[in-house]
Amino acid sequence: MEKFVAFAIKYGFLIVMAGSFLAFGLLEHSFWSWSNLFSILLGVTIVGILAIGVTFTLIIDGFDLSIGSTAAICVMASSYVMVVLDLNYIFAILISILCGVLIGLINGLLIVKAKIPDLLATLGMMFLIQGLQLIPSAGMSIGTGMMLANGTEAKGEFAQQFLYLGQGRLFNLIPIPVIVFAVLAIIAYFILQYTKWGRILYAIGGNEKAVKLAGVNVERYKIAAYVISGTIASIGGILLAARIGRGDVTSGSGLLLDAVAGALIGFAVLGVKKPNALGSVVGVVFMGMLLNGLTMLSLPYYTQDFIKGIVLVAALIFTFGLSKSDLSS
Amino acid sequence: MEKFVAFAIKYGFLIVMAGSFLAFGLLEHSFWSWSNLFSILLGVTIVGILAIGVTFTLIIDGFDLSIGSTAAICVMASSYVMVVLDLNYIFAILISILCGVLIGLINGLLIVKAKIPDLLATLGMMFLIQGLQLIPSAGMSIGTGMMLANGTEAKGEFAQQFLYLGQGRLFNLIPIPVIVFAVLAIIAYFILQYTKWGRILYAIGGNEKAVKLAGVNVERYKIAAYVISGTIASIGGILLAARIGRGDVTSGSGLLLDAVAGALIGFAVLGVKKPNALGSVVGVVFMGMLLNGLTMLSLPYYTQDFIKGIVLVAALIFTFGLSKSDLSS
Amino acid sequence: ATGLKGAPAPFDGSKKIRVALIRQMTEGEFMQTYRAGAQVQANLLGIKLIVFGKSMDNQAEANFVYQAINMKVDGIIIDHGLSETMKKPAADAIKAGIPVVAFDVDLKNPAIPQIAQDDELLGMLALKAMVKDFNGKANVGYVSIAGILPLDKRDKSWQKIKKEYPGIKEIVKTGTLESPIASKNADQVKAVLLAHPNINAFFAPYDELGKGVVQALREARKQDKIKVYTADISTQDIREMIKKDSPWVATAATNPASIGAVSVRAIALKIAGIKVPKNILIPPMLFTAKELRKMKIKNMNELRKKFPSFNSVDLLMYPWIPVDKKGLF
Amino acid sequence: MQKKPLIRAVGISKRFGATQALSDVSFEFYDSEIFSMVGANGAGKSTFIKILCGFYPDYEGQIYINDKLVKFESPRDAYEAGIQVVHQSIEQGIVQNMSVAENLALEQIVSPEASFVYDEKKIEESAIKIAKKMGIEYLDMKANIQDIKQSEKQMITIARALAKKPKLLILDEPTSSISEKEAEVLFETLYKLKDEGVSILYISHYLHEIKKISDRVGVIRDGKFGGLLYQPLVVSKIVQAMVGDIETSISSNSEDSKDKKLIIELKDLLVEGSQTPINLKIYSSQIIGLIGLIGAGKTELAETLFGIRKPLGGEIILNGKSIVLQNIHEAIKNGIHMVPENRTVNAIIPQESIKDNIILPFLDFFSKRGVLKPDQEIEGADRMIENMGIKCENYLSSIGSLSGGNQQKVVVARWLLMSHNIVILDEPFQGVDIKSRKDINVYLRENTRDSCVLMISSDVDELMDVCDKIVVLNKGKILGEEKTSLINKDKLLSLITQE
Ligand SMILES: Nc1ncnc2c1ncn2[C@@H]1O[C@H](COP(=O)(O)OP(=O)(O)OP(=O)(O)O)[C@@H](O)[C@H]1O
Ligand SMILES: Nc1ncnc2c1ncn2[C@@H]1O[C@H](COP(=O)(O)OP(=O)(O)OP(=O)(O)O)[C@@H](O)[C@H]1O
Ligand SMILES: [Mg+2]
Ligand SMILES: [Mg+2]
Repeated sequence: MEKFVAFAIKYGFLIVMAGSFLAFGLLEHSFWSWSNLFSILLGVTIVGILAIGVTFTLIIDGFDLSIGSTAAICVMASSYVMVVLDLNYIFAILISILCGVLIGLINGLLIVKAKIPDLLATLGMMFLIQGLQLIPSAGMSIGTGMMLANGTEAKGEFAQQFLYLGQGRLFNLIPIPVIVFAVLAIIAYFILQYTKWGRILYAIGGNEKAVKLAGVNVERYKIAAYVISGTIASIGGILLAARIGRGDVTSGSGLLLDAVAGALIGFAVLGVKKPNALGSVVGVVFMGMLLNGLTMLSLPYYTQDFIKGIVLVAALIFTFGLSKSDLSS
Repeated sequence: MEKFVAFAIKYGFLIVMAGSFLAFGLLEHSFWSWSNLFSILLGVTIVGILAIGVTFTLIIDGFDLSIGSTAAICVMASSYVMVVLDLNYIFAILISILCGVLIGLINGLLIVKAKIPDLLATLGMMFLIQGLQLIPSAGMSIGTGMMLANGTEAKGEFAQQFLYLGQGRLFNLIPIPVIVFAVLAIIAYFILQYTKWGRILYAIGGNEKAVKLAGVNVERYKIAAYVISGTIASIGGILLAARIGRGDVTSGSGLLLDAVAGALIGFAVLGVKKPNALGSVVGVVFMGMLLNGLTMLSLPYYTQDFIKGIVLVAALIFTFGLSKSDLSS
Repeated sequence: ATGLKGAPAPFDGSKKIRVALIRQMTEGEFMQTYRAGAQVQANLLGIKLIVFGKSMDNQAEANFVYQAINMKVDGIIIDHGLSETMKKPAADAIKAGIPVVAFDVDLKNPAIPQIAQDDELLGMLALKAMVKDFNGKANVGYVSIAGILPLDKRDKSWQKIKKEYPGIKEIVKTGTLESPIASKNADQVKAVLLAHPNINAFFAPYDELGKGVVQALREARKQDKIKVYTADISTQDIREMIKKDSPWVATAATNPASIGAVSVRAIALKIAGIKVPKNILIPPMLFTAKELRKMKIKNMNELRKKFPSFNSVDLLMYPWIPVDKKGLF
Repeated sequence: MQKKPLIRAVGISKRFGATQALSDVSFEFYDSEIFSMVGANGAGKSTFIKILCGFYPDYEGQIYINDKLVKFESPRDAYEAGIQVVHQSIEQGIVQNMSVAENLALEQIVSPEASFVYDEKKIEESAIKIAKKMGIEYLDMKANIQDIKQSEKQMITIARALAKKPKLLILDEPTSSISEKEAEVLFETLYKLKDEGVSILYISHYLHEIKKISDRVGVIRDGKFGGLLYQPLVVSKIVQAMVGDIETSISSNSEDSKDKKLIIELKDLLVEGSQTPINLKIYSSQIIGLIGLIGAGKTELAETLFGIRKPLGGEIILNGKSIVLQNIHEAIKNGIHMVPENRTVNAIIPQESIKDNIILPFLDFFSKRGVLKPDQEIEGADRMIENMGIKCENYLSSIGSLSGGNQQKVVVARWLLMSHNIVILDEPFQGVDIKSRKDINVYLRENTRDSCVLMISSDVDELMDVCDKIVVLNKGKILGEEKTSLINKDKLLSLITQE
């Protein structure tokens, strides 16, 4: 019995996931096609990448509310560089990443040096960036042919190589963004699981002071976590820009909640009950799969959120409700 | 010097607020008119009410992500009751509040009994409710004359008394929702500041275990905090429905972040550095005032978020950055 | 201010005129172009245009009307919104002696001229093109969202067409307003495509949704097998339509810039005390990809030049009202 | 005198996953007595009292109060039944973000009878009344609880338990972070309560305390009942019952330090907050004890040596070289290790495994280009679990699930894992049982060859057990030092307490 409970806690979520995977496929065979599976992955790449970023901040017991808007400002920045400034796409990528690093750094400094609580600091940054991204283009979406302030038309174009990042496929099957996502996920997993840096990040989340007294420069690690989060978000933003092929001002708004949801669901994966890269990835893939499967079964869109919620809550009860142990010394 | 810093921490935020109040009024005299001041208050009532609710959960070191969608489902529920079921508006109010209580109760049970972390549990509920609210009307907004599933038209109407809750004014000046907001704020402030319940809630946030060991039924208080949050959100939802006069499916979307922002800004008010009802109210009023003032000065909407962010971050640095005390030992 | 030649008061320079443009939505190309058009016309008339808007926040929109009343502006343009929510504030504005015109929202007030794009016709034009292309027999994927007023109006045409042409079948309905709209819809449409391989046409009566469909078709490599019919047009849309292999074959549209200009002209006339017709309907036009390609139209500017009737909507023209000569509308 | 027991706990058992923390333990408690409970670390003492006070409602066995079967579902029930507890971890007892007064009067604030409207004045009045019971009414009632000392927090938790006269008062290692002087106040209070008819259940690893105050002693051994001892009590008998036979003496290293290397020298070191410079020399293989009352400045000295605080003047000379430590990292690089006081706050990372907790400061050593070397980690962790006698399932158990004493052993193990020049142990034996203390001491003795130890404590006996020399610190000033073998305890105590 006890073993069964332990098993349920550990694999409960994955079983629910496998169950839905089976059910969808049985009801609609094309669900299982390779192209659909990659389409699910493609659908969650951006959110998934952001979820990886937010995982780093969750691990140190922090939070980054600005990831969505960081991605959005990178969409705008890379479009601006290519379309308005008519520069090479390499610059677009570099400047976007620079934005991400910078935002992460500011977040980190606000939290570590100015001692502003994480939620507050990143919320402030979120608003700030959300506003900032609109300013260069006066609130307009950026695309070739757009009217500039001086009355001329923007002549720059999204470079083919850049678009390839978002729309290309390897072997005519695997979307490039999915590859980027996978690579990032593996790197994050490896760092968090097998390196001292990961170990220290987790330890900081557990008891910051103890880590400080073990001789670790905790502040630097905390700042690093936010820089990583910002940088990863900027990569998400670049891919998003490459996928939609224009600087769409509305692009960032839905990302935050979905990414956070994914990372939080990740707590339940394998019953680890703490933020982890693998879990975050599984979490977003799970949500993407549900959405895809339910759409295929022609469930009206308005029932999908509901089902997403039900499944999420069920998985959570599975993982957390069954384990009654409560650390107490 | 030290006194000055202490002063700055305590009143820094309020000074920034007073400064902007002065600046706006000097630049645009009508900003100071009574009717405009009430218009600012009216603009923040719904968000402010939700912020009060979320304050209760923040105090016990929890979080309620479902407030926005709770308000939204109450908009739909009250519209459904009046328009589709053609029942009295009293039922609309009762059923909405029931929804809020129920959602809060489920949240509380998930967190306390199933031991699901607060963010996760309320996130799951958020999705669930967001989906649920769409189902009765098949995703449509609810308004008189809408087509029902059985092919007939909905004949019910929003009752005048109900609309009065959202659109009426006392003495032809003070909007009813503002009065509701003020009453709720005062009650919340009183409970949190001057009653033993408030003390216990704060104590739970400080050290749940100690409070439990002191013989308090902590679980009940935690559940109560979520029920309060849900109930207050439902009141917000009722007012929202009364204001927009229609069961609009998109109505809940922006509420969550703004309410959370208000409550978080509240940490900085009077330098208390913890969630508090007064702070939350001041926080949302501050944001509303900025929005109002900046629009009056015809700052383009796309610069407003930016300024909101800048001011927020500045206020935070003021409050948190100046107080250097960090027990280093 | 220097007045306009031959203009009636107060446009003769006797007073600085301020007009509030109050909006339900601020994002998206349609909205941005509308605003640009309004701005240009306002500049030409010497009007200071104050733009109020917070994306998709209905109660904020109502508040803005009161704020505008407090500011004692000379006129108010209400751009979209829920009629239930906006009719009272609008009536209050009229009561306060401020003229109001409305675009795409029925304010149910005889004193308020209603400007509208003919949404039903808009939908009908696109659908008629589909009927023609498919000889009255098509398996259609319908991408739309209920509860959004213009989309609901376009939906009426869809229902009519389905009745009129039994060969036109709705295979599936999908669609979401979650942002980023285009990619979110692309993900859904891809799932739909796999589940319903028999679909050969899509009707997406809003170009942001259309972009999602096109993206999905490209990612699923079905752009040569399926045709897409939409409403609205923009530079970005044109660039997609004229691609050699684009599945996007036709769109029905009005010129948002012209509507913006007409709205400003209407309020200017009201301010000057000149009678304005109660209903001003902006007729849409149909654009097919073939046409665009043949006429070598690559952006909105060229479209306006080559379709003068689209370019300038000759409504509410008076000799004293200057219009943009560069051909913006 | 066949009195009837006030409370009977019969056949109590409790499991945590794979750990059988208690099995079939029975005890009886009478009124007007001090019953002490002893047992090695992890024996199950804390678990037993947590059952008794309703914290773990799911246990096997029965509890009777006045022969009536009771089942506590929550601490509230136990509290209502007259059972009051001071728990082992102070952090469990105090509420952050609240004032001293609110912490003192916590029960008043939360009790159902409390007036609905919170009356700050009244609360403060009763807080002062409560504080008087433990002689801490001098505390600033409005001060935030975070700003007072650890020992004062402990006194607050004790005072609070006495607020409403309980039937049964349970104290789980209350003296582990207070000084002897404060302990005296506590004992006087306990005697008074006993005279008033209260039954007291007292848990401690300080056997001399047990001997001094107990009427009866109950022993728990490996989660099982281990016997009862009656007055007159003999320490060696108690030890025997707890852990069996142990060696009592630890061979001291050779007395003279002529052929020893000077490892660390403090030369006119001026520690923050003190006016008197400190001079101290520690040689290789030496174990030096540093003793002083609470607040004597011991921790500040230790923190200065560990790079946490900057010295205001003077020098630290390590192996003949003067060093300036910018931070803890540099201290560790220089082979200076420190076990900080107050493990809950300063040392343990509760959710992480024993292994990860032990390895933490030396991740560089256990990794190559950042990638960890799991085999070596496990080897290191297992070695220390063995050496320190840490009672656990294996190196993967989370440190939070260990008993208090075993947590402390992990923390000590962390800093003995790698070779060092000096290890500073600040109150290393908080909550460590006598056997484990001996084990650690033996380990220290055997492994201190080319290095040295500075052991800080406010308990003379702890230091006498192992140290070669004891240094007395009083208000930041070194008042004297003496070889352990030559120590006159009375003189030492007078130095320590000298005003
Ligand atoms: N929450 C828990 N989860 C898992 N195991 C636990 C938990 N609490 C205690 N244990 C285990 O139960 C056993 C008894 O622990 P307990 O804390 O009662 O010991 P103790 O006698 O108080 O020891 P100490 O003197 O060190 O405080 C130990 O093996 C401990 O690891
Ligand atoms: N957190 C603190 N806040 C205020 N004063 C403190 C704090 N910690 C220590 N002090 C003060 O610094 C002085 C030295 O304290 P320190 O902790 O070094 O003493 P100690 O001898 O180590 O005592 P203990 O046995 O309590 O650890 C004391 O007088 C104490 O009042
Ligand atoms: Mg214990
Ligand atoms: Mg100390």
